[in-house]
Amino acid sequence: MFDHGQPSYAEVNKDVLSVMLETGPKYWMLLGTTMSVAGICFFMPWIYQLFVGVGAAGMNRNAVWGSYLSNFIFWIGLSHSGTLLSAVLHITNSPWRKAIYRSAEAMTLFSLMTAAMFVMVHLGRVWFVHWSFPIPNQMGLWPNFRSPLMFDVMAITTYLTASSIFIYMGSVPDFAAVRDASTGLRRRLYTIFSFGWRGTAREWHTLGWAYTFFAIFVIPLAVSVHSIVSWDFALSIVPGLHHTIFAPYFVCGAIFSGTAGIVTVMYCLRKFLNFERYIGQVHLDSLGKLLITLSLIWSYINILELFSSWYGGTSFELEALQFKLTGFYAPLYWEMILFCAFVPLLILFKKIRWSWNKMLVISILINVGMLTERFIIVATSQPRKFLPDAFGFYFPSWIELSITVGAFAIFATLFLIFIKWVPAISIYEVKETLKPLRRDA
Amino acid sequence: MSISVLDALRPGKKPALLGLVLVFGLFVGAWVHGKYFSDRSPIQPIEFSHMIHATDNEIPCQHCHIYADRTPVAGVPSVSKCMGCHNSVPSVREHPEILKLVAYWEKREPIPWIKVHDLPDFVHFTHKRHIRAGLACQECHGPVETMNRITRVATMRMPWCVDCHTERNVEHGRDCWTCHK
Amino acid sequence: MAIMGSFAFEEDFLTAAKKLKSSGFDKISLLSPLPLEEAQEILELGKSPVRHYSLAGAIIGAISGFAMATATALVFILPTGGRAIITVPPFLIITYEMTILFGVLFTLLGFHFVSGLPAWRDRPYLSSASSDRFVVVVEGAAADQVARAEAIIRDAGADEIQHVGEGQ
Amino acid sequence: MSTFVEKLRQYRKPGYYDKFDYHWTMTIDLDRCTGCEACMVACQAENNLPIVGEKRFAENREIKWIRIERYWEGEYPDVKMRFIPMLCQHCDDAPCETACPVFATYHNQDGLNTQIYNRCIGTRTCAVYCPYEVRYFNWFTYTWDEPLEQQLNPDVTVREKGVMEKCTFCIQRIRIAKDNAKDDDRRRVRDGEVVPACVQSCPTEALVFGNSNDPEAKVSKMMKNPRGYKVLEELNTTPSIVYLTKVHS
Amino acid sequence: MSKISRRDLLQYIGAGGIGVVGGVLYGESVQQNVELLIPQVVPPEDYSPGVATWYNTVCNQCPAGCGISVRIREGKAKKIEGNPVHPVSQGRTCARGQAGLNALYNPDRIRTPLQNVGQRGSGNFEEISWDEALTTVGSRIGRLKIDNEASRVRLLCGRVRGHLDELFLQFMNLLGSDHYQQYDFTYPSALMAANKMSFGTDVLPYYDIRNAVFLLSFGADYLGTWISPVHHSLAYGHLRQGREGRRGKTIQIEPRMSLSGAAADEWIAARPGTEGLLALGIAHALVSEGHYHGSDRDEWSKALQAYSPSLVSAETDVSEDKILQLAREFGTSTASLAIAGGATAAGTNAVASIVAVNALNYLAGNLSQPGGIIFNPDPAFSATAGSRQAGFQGMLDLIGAMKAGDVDVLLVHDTNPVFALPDNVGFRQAMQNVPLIIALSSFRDETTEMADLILPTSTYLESWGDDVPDPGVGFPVASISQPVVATLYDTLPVGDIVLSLARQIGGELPIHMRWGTMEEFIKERWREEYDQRGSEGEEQEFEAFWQAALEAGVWGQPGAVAGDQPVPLSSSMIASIADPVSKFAGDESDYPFVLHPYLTATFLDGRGANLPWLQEMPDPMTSVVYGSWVELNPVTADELGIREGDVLDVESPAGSVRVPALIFPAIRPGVVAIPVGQGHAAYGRYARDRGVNPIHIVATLIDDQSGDLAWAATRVKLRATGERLQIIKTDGVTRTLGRQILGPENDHA
Repeated sequence: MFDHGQPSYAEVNKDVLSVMLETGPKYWMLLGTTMSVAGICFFMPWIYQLFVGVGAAGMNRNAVWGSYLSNFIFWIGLSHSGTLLSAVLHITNSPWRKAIYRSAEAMTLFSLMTAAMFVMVHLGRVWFVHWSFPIPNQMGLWPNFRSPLMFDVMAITTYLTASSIFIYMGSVPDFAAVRDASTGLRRRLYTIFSFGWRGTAREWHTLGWAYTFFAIFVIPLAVSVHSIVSWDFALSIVPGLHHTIFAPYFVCGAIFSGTAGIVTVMYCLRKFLNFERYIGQVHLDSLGKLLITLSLIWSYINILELFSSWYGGTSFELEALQFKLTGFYAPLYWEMILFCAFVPLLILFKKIRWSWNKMLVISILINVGMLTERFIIVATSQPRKFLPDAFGFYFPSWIELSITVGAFAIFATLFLIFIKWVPAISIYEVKETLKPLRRDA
Repeated sequence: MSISVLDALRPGKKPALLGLVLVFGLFVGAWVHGKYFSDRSPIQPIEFSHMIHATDNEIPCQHCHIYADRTPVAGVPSVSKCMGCHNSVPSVREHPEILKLVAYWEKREPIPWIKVHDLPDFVHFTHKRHIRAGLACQECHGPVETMNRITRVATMRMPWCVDCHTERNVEHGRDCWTCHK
Repeated sequence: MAIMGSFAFEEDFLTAAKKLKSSGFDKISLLSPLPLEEAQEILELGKSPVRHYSLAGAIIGAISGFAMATATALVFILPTGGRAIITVPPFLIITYEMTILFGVLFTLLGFHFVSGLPAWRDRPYLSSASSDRFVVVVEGAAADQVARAEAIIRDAGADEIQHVGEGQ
Repeated sequence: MSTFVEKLRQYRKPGYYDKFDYHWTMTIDLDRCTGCEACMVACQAENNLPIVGEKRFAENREIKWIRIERYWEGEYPDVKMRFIPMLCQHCDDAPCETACPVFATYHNQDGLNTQIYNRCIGTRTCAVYCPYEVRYFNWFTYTWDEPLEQQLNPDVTVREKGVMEKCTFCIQRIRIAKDNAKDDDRRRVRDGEVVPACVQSCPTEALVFGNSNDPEAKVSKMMKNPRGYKVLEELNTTPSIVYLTKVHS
Repeated sequence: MSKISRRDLLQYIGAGGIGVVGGVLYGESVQQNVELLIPQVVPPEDYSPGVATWYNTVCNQCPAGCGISVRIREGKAKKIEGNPVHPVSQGRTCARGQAGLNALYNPDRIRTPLQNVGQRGSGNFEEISWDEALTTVGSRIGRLKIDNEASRVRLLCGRVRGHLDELFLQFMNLLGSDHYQQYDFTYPSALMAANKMSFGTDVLPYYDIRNAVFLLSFGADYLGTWISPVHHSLAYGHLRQGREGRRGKTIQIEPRMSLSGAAADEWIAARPGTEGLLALGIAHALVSEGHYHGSDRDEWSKALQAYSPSLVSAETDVSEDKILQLAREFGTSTASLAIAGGATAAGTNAVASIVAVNALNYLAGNLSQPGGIIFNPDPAFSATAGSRQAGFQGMLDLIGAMKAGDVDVLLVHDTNPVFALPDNVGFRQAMQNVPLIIALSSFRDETTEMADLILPTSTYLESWGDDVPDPGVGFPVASISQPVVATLYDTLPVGDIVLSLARQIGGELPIHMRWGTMEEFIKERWREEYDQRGSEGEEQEFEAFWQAALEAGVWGQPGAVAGDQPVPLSSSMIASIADPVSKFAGDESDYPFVLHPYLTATFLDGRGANLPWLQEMPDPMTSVVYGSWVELNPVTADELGIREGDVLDVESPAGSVRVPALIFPAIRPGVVAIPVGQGHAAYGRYARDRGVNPIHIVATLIDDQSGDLAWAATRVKLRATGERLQIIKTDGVTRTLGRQILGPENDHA
C-alpha cells in the first residue's frame, strides 16, 4: 500500500498538517495568480455582461442557450466523482479510498460552486434569481415545481448541502488534530470547528454511523442530480435532446469526467504537497481501471444514441444527427469521440496505467473531451429545431470563452484555500490503513 | 489547554453582539424612513387641502377628477378648472396659495403636482372599472377628504392589489394578465 | 476527580480499558487517534440511535416535499402546459430531493445529540490523543477507588498518568 | 395496468379551456397570404418592438413577434415560393409553460399563453422548449432615437434587457374590448370586436381572429375548413392557430 | 459578563446609530424617484386621457391614395390603420403605410428652415427664420416676375394630386411660368400612353381583379408595387378564397419572381423584353383557336398573323403548348383579365407591349365587364394632374434647360430626381448651373442636399389636403387629409408655404390666392364642388357634409355609374398593334446579363429607405434587411463560381455598382436583378450609405411612344471582386426538408 515504507501515526499528523501549517511564498504567488485570473477572466466580463445584457455572449434568437450551460453541466459532472465515489467506496469500504476521498470531496464541493456560478452568469436577470427559490413572499407567488429547472434548483441545493456536510463531518477528527497541533487564534478556530472533539470511543462510534448514513443518502442523490441536469435538455422536445437515454448518459459521463478529474487532482497533491507516501500506485491502478469501465459504458451509450436517432428516421432527428456528425461542429464531435472513447483504452496497458505522467495527460484529455461533449449538446441541437427557416447557428463570444477559462481559476483558487484550511488527506483514516505498532515490533 | 468550544467562542461574543445591534439598527432605520421620510406625503407646489374642498365645501371627488368614471385615469383638474371656481370665490382670493395658483394661470403654466399614487409602467390599471364596480375612492386612496396634504395610505404594490381582488373574488382577478401588460 | 492514562500502544490501552470495565468503573472514556472497533465493543456500544434520526428525517422530508409542491401549486393556481394543477410525476422528483435533504439534515442533528458535541465545557484531554496517543479517562471515581484505577492503568503499561480535577 | 395508464392520462386535460368564455384562436389562410409582411410592421408598431439595428440583425437577434417564413419548392423553372406566417401558437399544451421555473409564462383562462415580462428571470428555457421558435429574448435594453419614442404604445410596456417576450394576441386590445363589453353589460365581446394588429392590417384578409368557444364566430367556421391543419401537430402541443393550406392547382 | 462598562455601552450605541443611519439611507436609495402629475392648463373639448381617438386621413407613402385612420393618444400618433370606409384601402394597410409614423417621428426630419452655407451639395446648412427664408425666396421670384423673367422659375414636384396640384398650377400661372412639372419614378407613363392608344382614355381604368377568375399579369407586381397594392391584395384575397368553390387562378409572366409571382399558380419566365410578344402570341392563339367570336375576327387574325405561337415560342422561350394553354384558359374563363406593368412596361417596347396586353383584354371581351377592365369616370377634380408628369423625356428637357442656364429658380418638392434618375443624365451637375434651388421637403434627401434654401414641409400627418385616388375604384371618390397631430417642429404644410410665398411675391398673386391657409382653400374648393354637384343648399347643409366628410375622411358616390364608357374602336386597337420586342443597351457579347432592377414593396423607388421599420422589415422574397444585393440564378452562379456574399462589380454601359451576390432560385438564367430603393447618399441615418442604387447604372434608353425611361432594358456584366460581404437575412434554411410545415398536400379548388 505504501510505496515508501509505512509512516508512524505521529508522522502522518506531521506530514499532513505541515501542508497546512507551513506556507511558503510559492503558495501565495500561486494563489495570487489564480485569484487575479479569476477576477480578470471571470468576474470582469461578467460584470460587463450584467450591465449591457446577456447579449454580450454569443447567443442569439435561435440559440438561446450557450456555453454557459455547457460549462454548467461540465462542472456539475466534474463534481460527480468526489462525493459519489467516496460514498460508494466508504460503503463497500475499500481501503484505497481513504487517502484520496477528502480532496475528491473538496473537488465535488468546489466544482458544484463553480457550476452554481454559471447558472448566475446564464440568467438574464440574475438579480431576481431568488424568485426561483420557494421563499414565502407577500405576492403569494411560488416557483413552478413542474419545471425541470426547479428540479435543478432543489437537486443542486440539496447536493451542495449534503456534500458540504459530508466533507465537514468527515474532517471533524482532523480538525481536532489541527487544533492540537496549533496555538492562538488558529487553535481557537479549530476548537470550534472540531466541536471540542476528543476522539472517545462513543464519538467515533456515532460519527461512524452518521457518516455511513450520509453516504447512503448521497449516492442516490448524486445519481438524481445529474439525471435532473440531463432532463433540462431531455424534457424539451428538441430533436437530438429528447432521448430517454440522456439521464444515464449524463450520469455516466459525469462520473467519467469526475474520476478523470480526481486523477488530475491526485497528481497535483502528490507532486506539490509531497503525499507520495500516501497516494500510491494502488490508487492510480484502481482509478485507471474505473476509467476504462466508465469510458466503455460511455461509448456504448453514445452508440445507442446515434443508433436510435438514426433508426427513428424522422427528418428532425436525422437532420440533427447529420449536423452533429458532419456539420460545422463535426471536428469537435470526433475530437470528443477520440478523447473519451479511444484514448482511455490505452489505460489497459499496465505501463501506462502505472505511470503518473501518462495518466495525467489522459485524464486531462478525457476532461477536454467531456467539456466538448457538453458544448456539442448545447450548440448542435437547440439552434436547429423544427422549422428550417428558423435554423440558426451559435458560436461563443470572447466573453464566454474568457469566463470559461476564468471558471477554472475560480476552482483552483477555492482548492488552494481548501488545502490551507482542511487536511487534504484524512489523517485518521490513513491511520486506519496502517498496521498498529506493537510492543514487540 | 482547554478544548471547550465555549472558551473558544467567548472572545467573539462582543463583536457578534455589536453586529446584532447594527443589524437591528438597520431594520429600525428602514422602518423609520418608511414611516416618516418616504414619499407617501410629499410637499406639493401648492398647499392644496382636500379637507377644505371635499369636507368643508362638500365638493364631490368627481367634480374635479372628472375622468375617473369614464377613462382609465382619474385625471387631475386643469388649471382653468381651478380658476373657474376661484374667480368666483373672492373670500380667499388674497390667500397666498391662491395667489400661487393665479400666478400659474396667468403664466398659462400647468401646476407641477407631485405624484403620490404612482403605478409602474408594466401595470394596467383603470379607474373606470373600479369605480363602476362600486368602489368608493376612499377604499384605495384613504380618507382623502380629511387630508390637508394628500397622503398615500395603501402600498399600491402587487400584494395589496391581489389581496383585494382575492377577498372580493373578482372574476379572473388573480390572472396575471388582468393587471400586467 | 478524574484519572487520565496515556498509552503508546493500542493493545495496552485496550487491556487497561477491559480491566477497568470489568472492575466496575463505568464512567470511562477511551480516547484514540483513530476509530477502534475493540474499544467500542468494550463499552458495548451497539447500534447507534443516529439511524432513527435519519429515518425520521427522510419521512418528514418526503411528506413536506410533496406537501410543499402541492400547496404552492394551489395557493396561486396557474395552469401550465395543459397539465393538471397537481401533477404527480414532477412532484415526486421534488419529494425525492426533499427526502434526501431532510434525511441528511436530521442525521446531522442526530450526530450532535448522540455524540454530545459540540462540547461546550472543557473535558479531560491530552492533545497527543489526536496524534499517536491512546488515552483512558476514568471519571467520577470515588476517592477510595482512585488508587485502584490508577494501579490498573499503570499495570497495563501507561507511560503517563494524570489526575485532573473535574469540571474546570 | 390499464387503470394506471388511465391515471397517467388524466393529468393532461384536453378541452380544459373550453369551459371558459373565450378561447382566442386564429386561422391563417395560406392561400390568401402573399407574404407582404404588413403584419410584421403592424405588430412592431402596436407592441413597441425595438428597432434593433443592422448589427443586431447580423447577429440574428431581431425581435419580430410575427414573422414570415419562406420555403422554396422545386427548382427553376418550376420553382414555387411558399410563405407561412409564424407567431406564438398559444398552444393549449405549451411546452414553454412547464419550462418556466417562476410562472412568468402560463396559460390563462382565455386560452392565451401569457408572458409576464417583469416576472421573467431570463432562463430562456421556454425559448428552447418552444418548437415554433416564436419567443424572443431581450439581449440588450433597446432605445429609440428621439423622437421615435413618442410613437410607443402606452398600453404596452417596454421590455428591459434580460426578459423573454412574444406575441400576446394583442392582449391590450382584448382588454379594451372586454372593458367595453362590460360597460354595456355584455357577457362576451362581439365577434370581430377585437382583432390583433396583424389581423387588422392583413391586406388579403388571410388572418382571422376570434373566440373559438363561440360557435357562431367567423373563426370557428374557418376552423372547420377541410384545408385546416396545425403546424407540427405531431408534437401534441395543440396550438390555437389553425392554418389553411395553399391550394395547388 | 455581568455589567457592561461605559466604553462598551458607547460602542453598542455607536453600532446601533450606524445601523439606523444605514437603514434610512437604504430606504432613501430604494425609493422610486418622484414623478410629476402635469395637468392641462385648458383641456381641449374632445380630450379624455388614457383613451385613444381615431382620425381619418390619406396615406402618402405611395401614390395609391389609400385612406388611413390614425390612432391618437394624448396628442401623439400611435398607430396607422386602414380607413374602413375608404373604398381603396377598406380598412387595410401595407407595411409602408404603417411606417408613416416613422416619417412623422423621424429623428432626421428637417426642423427649421435651412440656408446652405459653403459649397452647394456639401450639406452645410445653417438655421434661419421663416421670415428670412420667405423674404429671400419672395423677393428673388418677385424680381424675376417684375422683369417678366418668371418663366425662368421652375417648379418640380413628386406625384401631387387634388387641390394642392391646383394650387401649384395657379401659383405658377399667376407667376407667369408654365414650367410646373411633376416627376415620379413610379408613374405609369407607358400604361397611360398605351391606354390612350387602345381605349382613348386619359384616366387609368379600374382593373377588377376582385371579380376576375383568370388573371394574367405581364410583369405587374400588383401585390407589391403596381399602382394600388393594398386594394389589389384585397381583391386577390377575394379572387382566391372569396367565392365559394370558385377559386380564381393567377399567372405571372416576369423574368424574376416578384411577390405576385410567388402568389401566382404559375410563374413563367419569358425572355426579358418579349412579354408583349407573348401577349400577341396568346392573342393569335385566341383568335385562331376560335375563342374569339367578334365580328372583326378576320381583321384581328390578319393583324396577328405574324405572331403565330410557334414563332413567338421561339422568340419568348415559352413552349408553344404553354401559349396555347394560356390562350385556352384566357379565352374560356368566365372573367379573365390581363394586366401589364413592372419590367414589361419598362422596355423600349413598353407601350407596344401594353397595347398587346390590352388587345388580349379586348379579345377576351372583358372591357367594362365585372372581372375585367372598368373605365373610370374623370376624377372628381384634378383630372389633368397626370398630364403634368414630365416623364423621362421631360426631365431630359429640364436638364437641358438647366445646363443652358434657362433656369434661375428651381423649386423642388417631394421628389428626388438626383436619386431616381440614371447618373449619366447628369441632373446633379445640371443643378450646379441653377442660381437658386429651393427645396420644399421634410427630409434631406439627395436633391434637397443640393438646395440653397430648404423650406421644411410638415408631413402629411400634420397637413391639410385632399386627394383623388388614381386609378379610382369605378365611381367618383375624393379623400380629405387632415392634420392628426399638432405640428412637431417649426415646419409648414407645403400648401401654406405656397400661399405665404404668394403673399411675399405680391402683385396679383395674393389677390387671387387670398386664402390664409391650406385648410381654408381646401374647404372653399370642396364647397364649390359640393355646390356644383347640384345640391344647392344653404351653409348649414355644407357644414354638415363637410363634418361628415372629415369624419369619414372620404367622400364618394358608389351609386354613380362610371362616366360615359369609351367604346374602344377595334380598328384603332388593331392599328396600334406594333412589334413589341425590346431593344437592350450594350450588346450581348460583352454584357451577357440583362439587368432587372425592380421596385420593392418595402422602399418603392427609395422613398421608404429612411424609415427604420421598413429597413428592419425583411425583404419579402429574400428576407434580407439593411442593404442591397444582386440576384443570380443558382445555375448561373455555379457556372461563374459565385457563392452568396461574393461582392460583384455589376457593370453596365452606363456605369457600375458593387454589390454582394445572392443566389435566388426564381430568376431566369441570364438575368440579374437588383432591388431599387437603397443606395442613398443622404436621406437620414437609416438610409445613408447603405446598399446601391441600380437606377444609377441604367442606360438611358427611351420608349419613344411614352417618352419614358426604359429602365429594364440594360445589359450588364459581372466581375467578382474577391471581397466577401455578409448578406444580413433572417432566414435559415429555406427548404422544408420534407417536413409537413405547409400542411398536407391537397387541392380543394
